[in-house]
Amino acid sequence: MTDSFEPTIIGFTCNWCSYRAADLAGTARIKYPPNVRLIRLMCSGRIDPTFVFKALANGADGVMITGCHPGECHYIEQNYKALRRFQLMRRTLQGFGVEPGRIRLVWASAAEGARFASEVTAFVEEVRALGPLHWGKNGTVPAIAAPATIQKEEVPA
Amino acid sequence: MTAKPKFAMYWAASCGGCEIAVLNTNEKILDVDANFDVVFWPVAMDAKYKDVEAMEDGSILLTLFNGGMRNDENEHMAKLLRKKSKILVAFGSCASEGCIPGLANFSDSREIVQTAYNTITTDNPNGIYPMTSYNMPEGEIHIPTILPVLKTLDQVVDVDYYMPGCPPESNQIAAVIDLVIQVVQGKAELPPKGSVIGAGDSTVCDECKRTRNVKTIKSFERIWGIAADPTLCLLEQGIPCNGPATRSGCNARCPIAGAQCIGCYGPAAGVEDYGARLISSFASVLDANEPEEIDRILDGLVDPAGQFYRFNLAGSLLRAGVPAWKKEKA
Amino acid sequence: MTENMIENTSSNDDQEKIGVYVCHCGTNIAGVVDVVQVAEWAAKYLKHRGVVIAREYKFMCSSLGQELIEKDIKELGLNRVIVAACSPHMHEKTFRTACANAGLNPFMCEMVSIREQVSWVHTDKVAATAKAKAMISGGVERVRHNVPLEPIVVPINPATLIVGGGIAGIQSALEIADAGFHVYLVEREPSIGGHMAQFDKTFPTLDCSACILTPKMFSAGSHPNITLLTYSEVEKVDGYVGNFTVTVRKKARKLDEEVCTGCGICQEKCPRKVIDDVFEAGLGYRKAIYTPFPQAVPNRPVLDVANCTYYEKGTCKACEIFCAPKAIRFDQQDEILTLQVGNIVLATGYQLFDARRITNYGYGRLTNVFTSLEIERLTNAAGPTNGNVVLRDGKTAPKTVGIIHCVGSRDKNFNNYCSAICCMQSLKFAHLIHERTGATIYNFYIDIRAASKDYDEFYQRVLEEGTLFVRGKVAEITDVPRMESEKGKLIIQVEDTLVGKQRRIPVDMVVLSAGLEARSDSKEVAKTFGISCSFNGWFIEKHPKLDPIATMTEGIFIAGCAQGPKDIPASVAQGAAAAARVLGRIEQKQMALEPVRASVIEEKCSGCRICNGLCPFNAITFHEDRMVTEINPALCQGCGTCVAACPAGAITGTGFSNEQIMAQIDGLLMLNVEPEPVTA
Amino acid sequence: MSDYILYPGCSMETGARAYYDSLKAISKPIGLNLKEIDDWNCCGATEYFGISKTPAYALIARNLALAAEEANGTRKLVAPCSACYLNLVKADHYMREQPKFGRQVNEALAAGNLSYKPGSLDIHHLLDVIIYDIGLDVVEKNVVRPLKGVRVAPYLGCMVPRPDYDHRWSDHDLPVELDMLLKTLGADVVDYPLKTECCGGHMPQISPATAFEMLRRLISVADEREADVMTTICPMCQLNIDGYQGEMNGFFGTNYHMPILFFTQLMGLAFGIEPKELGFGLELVSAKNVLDAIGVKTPPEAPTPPVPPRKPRKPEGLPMPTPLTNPQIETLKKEVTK
Repeated sequence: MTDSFEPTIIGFTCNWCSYRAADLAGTARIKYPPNVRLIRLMCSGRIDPTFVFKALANGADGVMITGCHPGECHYIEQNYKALRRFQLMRRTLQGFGVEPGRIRLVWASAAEGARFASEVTAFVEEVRALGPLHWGKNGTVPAIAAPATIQKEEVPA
Repeated sequence: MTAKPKFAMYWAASCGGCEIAVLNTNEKILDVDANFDVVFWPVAMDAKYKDVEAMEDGSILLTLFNGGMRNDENEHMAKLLRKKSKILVAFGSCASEGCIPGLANFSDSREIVQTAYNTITTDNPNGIYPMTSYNMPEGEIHIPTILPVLKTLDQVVDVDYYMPGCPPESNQIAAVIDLVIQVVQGKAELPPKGSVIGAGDSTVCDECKRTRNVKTIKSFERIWGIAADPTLCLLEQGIPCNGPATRSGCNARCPIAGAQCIGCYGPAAGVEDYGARLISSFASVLDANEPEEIDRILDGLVDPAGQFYRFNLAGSLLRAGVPAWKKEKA
Repeated sequence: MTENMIENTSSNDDQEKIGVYVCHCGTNIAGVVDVVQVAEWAAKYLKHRGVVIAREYKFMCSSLGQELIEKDIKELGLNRVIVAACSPHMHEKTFRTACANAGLNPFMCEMVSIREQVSWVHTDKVAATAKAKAMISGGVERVRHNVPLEPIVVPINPATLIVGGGIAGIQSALEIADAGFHVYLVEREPSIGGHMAQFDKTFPTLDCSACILTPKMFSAGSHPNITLLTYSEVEKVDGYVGNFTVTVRKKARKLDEEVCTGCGICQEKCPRKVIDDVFEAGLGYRKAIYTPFPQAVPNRPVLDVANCTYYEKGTCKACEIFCAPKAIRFDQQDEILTLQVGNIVLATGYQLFDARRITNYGYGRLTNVFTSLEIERLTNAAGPTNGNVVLRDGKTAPKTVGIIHCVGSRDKNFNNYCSAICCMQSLKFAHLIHERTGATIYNFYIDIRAASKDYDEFYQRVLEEGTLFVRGKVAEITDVPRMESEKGKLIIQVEDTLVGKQRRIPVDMVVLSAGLEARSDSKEVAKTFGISCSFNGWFIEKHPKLDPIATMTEGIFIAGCAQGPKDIPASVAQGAAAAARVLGRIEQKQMALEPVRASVIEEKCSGCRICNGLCPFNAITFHEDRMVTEINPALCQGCGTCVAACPAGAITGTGFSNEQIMAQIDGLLMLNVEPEPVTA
Repeated sequence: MSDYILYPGCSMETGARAYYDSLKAISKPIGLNLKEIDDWNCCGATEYFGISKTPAYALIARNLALAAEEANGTRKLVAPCSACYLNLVKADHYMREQPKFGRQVNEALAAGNLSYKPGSLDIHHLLDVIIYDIGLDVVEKNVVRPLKGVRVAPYLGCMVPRPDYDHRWSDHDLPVELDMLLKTLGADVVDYPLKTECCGGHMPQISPATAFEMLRRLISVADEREADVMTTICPMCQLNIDGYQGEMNGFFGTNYHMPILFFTQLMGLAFGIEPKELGFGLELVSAKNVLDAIGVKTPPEAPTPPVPPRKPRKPEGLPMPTPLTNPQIETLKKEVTK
């Protein structure tokens, strides 16, 4: 079923490096799949796990967080905070049964339009391979499904 | 006598602790009796659902509803009591945000039933499993159907107020009872709909007496693993204390007693996702910049999902783990 | 527990009047995105979200396009605007100004980049159009939560701090001082002048370094608007643009500068000889009390306590005894000064690559291997040998000299970058040494980089002088001969890549054209001033092309080699440029800061102190008494890290608030679309 | 007490017995606990790898497999012989770097019911272990008879510091580890720029003339720099310089007398251990002068020429930059490793 499946991906970019990388990808007309929709933050340090969970819960199949390369953060060291949160977020999501591959952290400098594009392409393909994320699509409260009755014979003795 | 406003209290998927907490208000319970006509309170008095159904809509002034929505009966009662009550309070952590029963949302409800009826701790030689309906000579009988995911009260019906805590502190309950009585006597105004009552707006740290410094976490410790400094902030000692993100109102009972806060009072005012706040804040102050080093520190944090969502899972943004949703979609 | 249904997130729906403007950008956007359809869609499906008008236009950024928006704001009473066009980095300012002109707070306008992020990077028109819709819906949701913002205005203190008294710093100081504003020039060493003072000649014109530098040093020293703080270091920087408070440690010179006449008798009489590894690059000696060089500014000696006999043995005091005006003060202590300045220029310069790190070049082991700075001193008429180029024995003139380029530069074992000056410097040495000794000169180079005014002409000239050039990276310099002709020589083992042969070239003297490196303490300095450093220690400019002077921290500018290797003209230019920027600021008397800032809601703050260590700009302070945290809006740079970190949700950030971002997520995911969701 | 698996290699019981004896003698005082691999075999020396790759690496890898099996508690394998060390390291590295090749080698090993998972052992040369694991401080504690006034030329040979896969050495051309050790022993270390030049290897069998020229360079430079003795970490180097020095002298009509000892022998000497326990006297070019220099009594034999007095070397002319100190080197090492 993943052949026809087009993943929806929310991307968070920092205003100084990765967003400009996206701009550069544009100016250089480097093509990448349209599945990613970007949100601009001032810094990857602004990334709040709430955003990621919100996106996943409301129908995104993957989330991409991008920032300046370590040591080159325009706010000196805030991208390290993004890195730390990312790693803890990924661990927590594993507890929810979410594949780690569904969230990705990418460093891209303002000069790395091509890198940005290739990272997006790669990520979209990865998420496509993982298939849709079965969450309450469109944020609707899930309807109650069939009774969870287990008939005797269904159970291995 | 009949002039007295009607009071009801109901328990859905819960442990009964909330009821005990109400009783723990001691003589205050007499005020309830003095000022209210208790019409429905299964744990305290005998009553049948049909009695409630018979009641006029909106005839109950105040209903304290504890427990989450684990099966269709819980939901039925939630809807019924909503119809019958003027003020419906999600009472305690279960009704407000799912609490411990909500942790079941990490797994497929089938597994839950299996775990209950088919583990070595269960004496079930014939592997009998409950069935929702069964035809007997007398006719078909029913038992409630377990839902794929446990829901909080406000995920099923409209809720007027929330009262957090596992269970809510008795003194807070007493205060709330006083408030309602004053309202009834026209001496006070009700807070705006949807607000959290019987708790503070800040977090546990606000009430915690321990000394605090600029935080950095070099490693995570288990409470029994270290000789913790009794006066210093637990989190600074590496003990994952949920205090910073947990709503105030309990007088920081646990941290002051030397145990880390586990978060039963839920998120602070206006917070969208409790766990996310903890993830973000804990991670931000890790004392490492290299991925490997960060991982090394995080290895000390066993079961982060459980750590951050022990009480809040059903009420969180994600609300349940993938297995439960998969079931949901099936 | 709180379900974020869009219906109840927004404050008073009825009042939102949003205008959506979709730009064709000629065919740049319209060629791929069906702009007409997008506009119609927005008008129809986002009506219930407050969109009262949606238009498409050929060029929104044109004056006509802007007027369109202004007109609607006035006539339809729009209170929010979405422009779906190019990147906000392109035209955000344009459209926000347009809104302001129409009397709408500029921060009520948001841009959606459907060119850089859609039409230019996607080919599938259907998918592109769908994405454009999603992004507009995201923008609409976001802008619903925008609030009017007012820029934060801060006064600018007209005084300026310049750190580093090299040529860049001096230039900067003079420009500002001449314009009539006060400058504090802080220099670590006893005299200003920097590396340039150590040179003899400067390429390519070969004019004497001292002759052109000394006058500038002198006027800097005597300028009424310049307070010279030599032998001093900045210890602490507080405050923010326009209002910095700087703590400077003025190291004890052990003499009273007012009383001292700079006669120099103390240096003459001081019995203690010390190797001078700063000014003389370790090639000459100075006394324990000294001025680094005759033209030093200020012409006041310093007493080097570490090497002074008096401080070791308790006796001597020769300097004190002979000092006529009695200026020596053995008990003098360091002074701590606090300066109030509005802007800061960092011109802390470079340090030479430590050639000992390349062991097979033998510097520090083989006596007649020299570094570039050593040669500068050797060739300098005022140097330890009065300008005679001799071997380390102090007498013999070399007959053959090998000059090795790119030592520690363009070498992945050391520094990847090109140090920019080494080629020209090596050519200069080739010329000078040949001129002084008539020696045969070999240059061992990878590439010759002589790309600046008159540089290549100089290269031609040196070629004509008969300097020999061998293209290849030198493998080894050894004093182990293999044949008679090599006895007593330094043998340079190199592959001549033009001939494709290994060569062993015996020489008397080797000059290592060592590269430029950032100061070893540049990372600490960066931390002190709250700016960022590249991993190899150069200060990072605000923009590599369009703003190589400013830094990410308002009010702090960089000049000279501190920003990256460069030659004297470039350093001077950048010094002057920094001055110009500072003067501009001073003339404005005050400046407006972007109002993207974080702030603490006190009643929600529990004083957990999670955020306290997170701000690299020291904008976060904790009030022990009230047990709450506060954020200084003028120091805050608006990164939002603390907003995201606050466990109690007690910190809010303007411009990028949680509400805005959460709403934008829903919008991007099309949760707001009614009546029936459009199929992407 | 730190435990290591020892791969001695063929030379230790034959040509380089002095090395083995002295190693045994010093290992106790410095707390070096060596456990020899059971049933180890030839390392393939230098030629085999040029002749037939897979069998050659299978040959050496067999030792790795055995060592890995025995590696209970420790995974550190130490080889005193440079050639053995290099072959072990290369085998491990290539198997890791080229998984296909690794599989081939393991197929071969499977014949003997063996297999080796690359990376499962840390392979060190003896000198590396002594400097960086044991530590010079431990060595220093054991020095009871400093080698005062003995001028030693440190000679490592070509096989240990290159290729330095794990960035263990301070430098690849002029590493300072051996110098540091010798200084700790109290010896005067001669600046010996050829410390990692080739000793000729098996050249004496193939083309004596070439070999002799290479040996002449090594020995003459040591001699010009007034070394009393050379010291090495490699049996092959020792064999060539010691064994062929006579022939070399004959070939060039020179008269060099340049004894070469294993660094472990000098350590033992400084530790106050009896020379004969350290294999002194096994060398062909007598190192008696060394013993005399530090006043170790030896039965009088043919009178040896008195050691010429050293000229004092005080700085003349322009001052020299000071060489890098050990801590500096350590930091540089770290930079390199980054």
